[in-house]
Amino acid sequence: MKEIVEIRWHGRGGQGAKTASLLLADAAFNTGRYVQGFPEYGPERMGAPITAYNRISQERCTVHSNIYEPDYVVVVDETLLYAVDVTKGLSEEGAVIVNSDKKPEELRGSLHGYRGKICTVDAGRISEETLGKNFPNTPMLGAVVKVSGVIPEENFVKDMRQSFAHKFATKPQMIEGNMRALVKAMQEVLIG
Amino acid sequence: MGIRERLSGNEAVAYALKQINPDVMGAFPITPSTEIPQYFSQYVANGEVDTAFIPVESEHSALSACIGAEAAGARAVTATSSCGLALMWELLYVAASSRLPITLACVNRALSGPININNDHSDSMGARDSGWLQLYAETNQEAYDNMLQAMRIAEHPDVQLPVMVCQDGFITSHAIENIELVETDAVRAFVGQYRPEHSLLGPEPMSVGPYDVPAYYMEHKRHQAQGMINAKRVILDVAREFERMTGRGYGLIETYRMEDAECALVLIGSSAGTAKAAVERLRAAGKRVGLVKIRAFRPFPAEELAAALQNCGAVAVMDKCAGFSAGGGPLFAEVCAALYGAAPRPLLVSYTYGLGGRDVTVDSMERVFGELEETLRSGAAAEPCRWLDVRG
Amino acid sequence: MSYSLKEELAKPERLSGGHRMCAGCGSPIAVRTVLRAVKPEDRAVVCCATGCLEVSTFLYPYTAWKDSFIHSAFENAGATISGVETAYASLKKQGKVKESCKFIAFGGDGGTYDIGFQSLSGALERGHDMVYVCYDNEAYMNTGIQRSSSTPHFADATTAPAGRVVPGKTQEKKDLTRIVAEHHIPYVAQTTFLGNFRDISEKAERAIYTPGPAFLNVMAPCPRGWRYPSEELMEITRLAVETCVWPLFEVIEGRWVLNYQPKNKLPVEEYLKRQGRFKHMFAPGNEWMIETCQKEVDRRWERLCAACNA
Amino acid sequence: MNSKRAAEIREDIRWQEITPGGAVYEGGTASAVKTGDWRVMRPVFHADRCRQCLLCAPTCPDMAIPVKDGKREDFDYFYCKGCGICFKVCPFQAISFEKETHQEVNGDGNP
Repeated sequence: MKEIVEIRWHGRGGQGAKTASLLLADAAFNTGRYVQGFPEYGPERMGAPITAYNRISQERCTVHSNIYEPDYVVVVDETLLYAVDVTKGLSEEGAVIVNSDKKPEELRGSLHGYRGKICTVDAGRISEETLGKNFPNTPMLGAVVKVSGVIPEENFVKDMRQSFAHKFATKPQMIEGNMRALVKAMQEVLIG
Repeated sequence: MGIRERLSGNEAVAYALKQINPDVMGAFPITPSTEIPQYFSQYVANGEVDTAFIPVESEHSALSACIGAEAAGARAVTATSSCGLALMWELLYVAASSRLPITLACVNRALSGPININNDHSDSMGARDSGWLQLYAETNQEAYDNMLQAMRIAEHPDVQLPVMVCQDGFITSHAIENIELVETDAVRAFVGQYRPEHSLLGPEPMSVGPYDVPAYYMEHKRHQAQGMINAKRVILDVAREFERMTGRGYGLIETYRMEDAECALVLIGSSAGTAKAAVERLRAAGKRVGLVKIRAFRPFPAEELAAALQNCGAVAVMDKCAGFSAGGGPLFAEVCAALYGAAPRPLLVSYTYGLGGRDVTVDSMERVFGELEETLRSGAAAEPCRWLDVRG
Repeated sequence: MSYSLKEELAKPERLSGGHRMCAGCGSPIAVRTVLRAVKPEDRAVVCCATGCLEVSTFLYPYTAWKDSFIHSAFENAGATISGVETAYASLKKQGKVKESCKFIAFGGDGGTYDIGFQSLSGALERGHDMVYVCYDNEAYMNTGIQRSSSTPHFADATTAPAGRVVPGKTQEKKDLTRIVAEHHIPYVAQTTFLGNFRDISEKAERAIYTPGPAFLNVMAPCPRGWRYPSEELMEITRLAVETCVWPLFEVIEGRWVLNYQPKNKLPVEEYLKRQGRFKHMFAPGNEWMIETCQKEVDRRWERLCAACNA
Repeated sequence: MNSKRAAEIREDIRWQEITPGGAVYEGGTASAVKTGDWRVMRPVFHADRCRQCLLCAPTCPDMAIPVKDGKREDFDYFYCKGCGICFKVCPFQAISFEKETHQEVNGDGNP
């Protein structure tokens, strides 16, 4: 793993991209990393495109700027591909991970000539199957960890179980659903 | 003994306040400080603190209520940003001159207009001479640590002044980062209880807030000025004690790679971290560069800055606040004054930067160092008041 | 409960002489009367908005307040006293304070009707256990008789002067007591100084010993601003009540009660003609002003009687 | 912290000695302030005509009509500013209102 991994999230206000970036920061923190998780703030409301960021590092990172040349880009809503230049500045060593039911190559034409890896995961369907609702956050988190290797998978899965157990202490049925969503996404993500 | 956690700056400050368990909090929502009273009122709702929370109808009333509470012998806290701090303006002076050591968590945001919710220091910089102590944080950790030290400093009998604990809106307030927390028992033992010698609810009646005639007004102001002078020593004493507890040391300023620096930056807050990354890159390329970060802006560490900077060739003073003096920002003016008596002294350049959330990158900081090198070579600052990363 | 002036005056005086209010000022009369209603075994903490009362009663190092006192600014007496009251509640709960304290704020009409209105409204809505007393002298007297929203229609004030074209203040007086009553706090009353001071004394006691927020609006004449000889204060307040310019009423837990109904309601000019600030209303050709004034007094009086079922 | 009493605070006080923020740590210190010299008119109490109805006492803005054991006493001229309200409310002409000469020091003492 690189000394520092930088990730940029694209979502829409209200969809939970910010929450997903914070969950990733949590998961990385739990494996002993130094983390940053921060959204870019403006006056936007529900539905507007929003951006959030993660830095995950072996050492404390002092930089407090936004991320312009990320190693990975996560797109929580496929429709953003047509509204935002999501792969801008994206390292071609890295990957873009899109919530989509399409095959990776089907998206290449919409990515402004990006030549690196494209990954897709049908987070919406996985979420419906495992949680009965469209909460794409957990599957997207699984896909990012799988693709980036930023956290060792085994630690990640174990840690997320604890974290869900804590979060859903009063709704235990949610623990298993989220765990299934996580693992399913890790299995199903298509790396193109 | 520390507890490893990951928290946003606002969570860290709210958590520090929870550990301190103040008597009264009065607060009104304003972005980006809103989360602090939000988290805190949840602690209140859950019975995790003894604090009485006053959900006031404005920032003006937030500080007014804190003034009443502090005068009554309670430890009172509030939080605000930008226009909220501006609305408190008159009461900032009242709190300081009445010698009420209130604690205010200031989450720095641009002060209108046009309206903008993002970070710069124009809110608290405008209040720099209201008589409040001001501590600034680079990280969530520093925001937390400053909060734990703030009341000890403010309430010290030789100081008796209110304190602003400042951090950068969104940049640190809403960013999750690693942090090391102190155990609550240790926090409470460190911060202690507020026991003023006199209060409205004390055994003797007390009157606060007189009309002051010319025969006494200056003596009161002189006494107040002494509180600020004494605060330098108290800040350092409290920091030493804090270091013994946590291992984390603090001063009035922090110097970074200054031992042999030819070119240096002076700056405040979160961009110091970004600038440190630039210093590391340039050092790796053999450049003698460093920076000085100001932690305590009030009291102003003039001697300490002069000592840290006087052997540099060129210094960029970075104001995250547009000072409309037609001669650079407030930090620039004060650094110039601090170095006036130093010999030799460096060439000084003013940079206004990062206003209204304009992102501050490592590349930008490197560019400033490049321009400083140029200034040093030419022996004069061609254009002493510059704006960084502004289109034109 | 029978009222006795003798017993009333046996209670400790909580405002000392030596304050620097004008000779014949109504506000210290309001203050000393309200504070007498605090039982001797209780402590009071007083807060003042900036104004005549504040600058004249606490001129460093001389405080006329025998109890603890705080002043912070003009516009924030409501918020300031709510901070003190909250601190008391918190410290008491923590066992750090033992005494029983009552919290009383005083503001003039400027600090209450106008600049301090938001702070007052917020404090009332939050339900602090305190009394806010407005000493209403119907203009900004501290700065020199500028008009406030409490200044009566046509009154001559230094920022609403009666001139050749403009007849003094062109707006009606704000009905603050009614507005405060609409906050639905436990106790609201309007009062002034009359005869043996029964009305104001009983209302003050009720306000102080009703848990939660209470509000007293006290007409407190200002001889300088109203331009009448200072010795006539009690006659001015009596006429204000007898003409129904300043009715006495209270709102107890939402129930409106009329405390006094003049047997013989006097015409408003009886009240107006005693005061220099209304002098121009009596110039030939200005009869319409008095008529307008009478109409508004009648309208408000009828509305009040209806609310009180009187 | 300086906890000076008001009586010790005079106009020659040094800043080091003054109370921080102008706070005063006792109540009623204004009682040392004479306001009687503001008078241009003077109320005069005629005890023989007084029926002790006490109606005058609560109207005084300056607490200058002492009431002891249910009876009013002579004016406290140390505070009385001569506003005349009491004179007007007396139903029994037990108070007259006269031009002040300030020749008498009678009664001008700190109670």
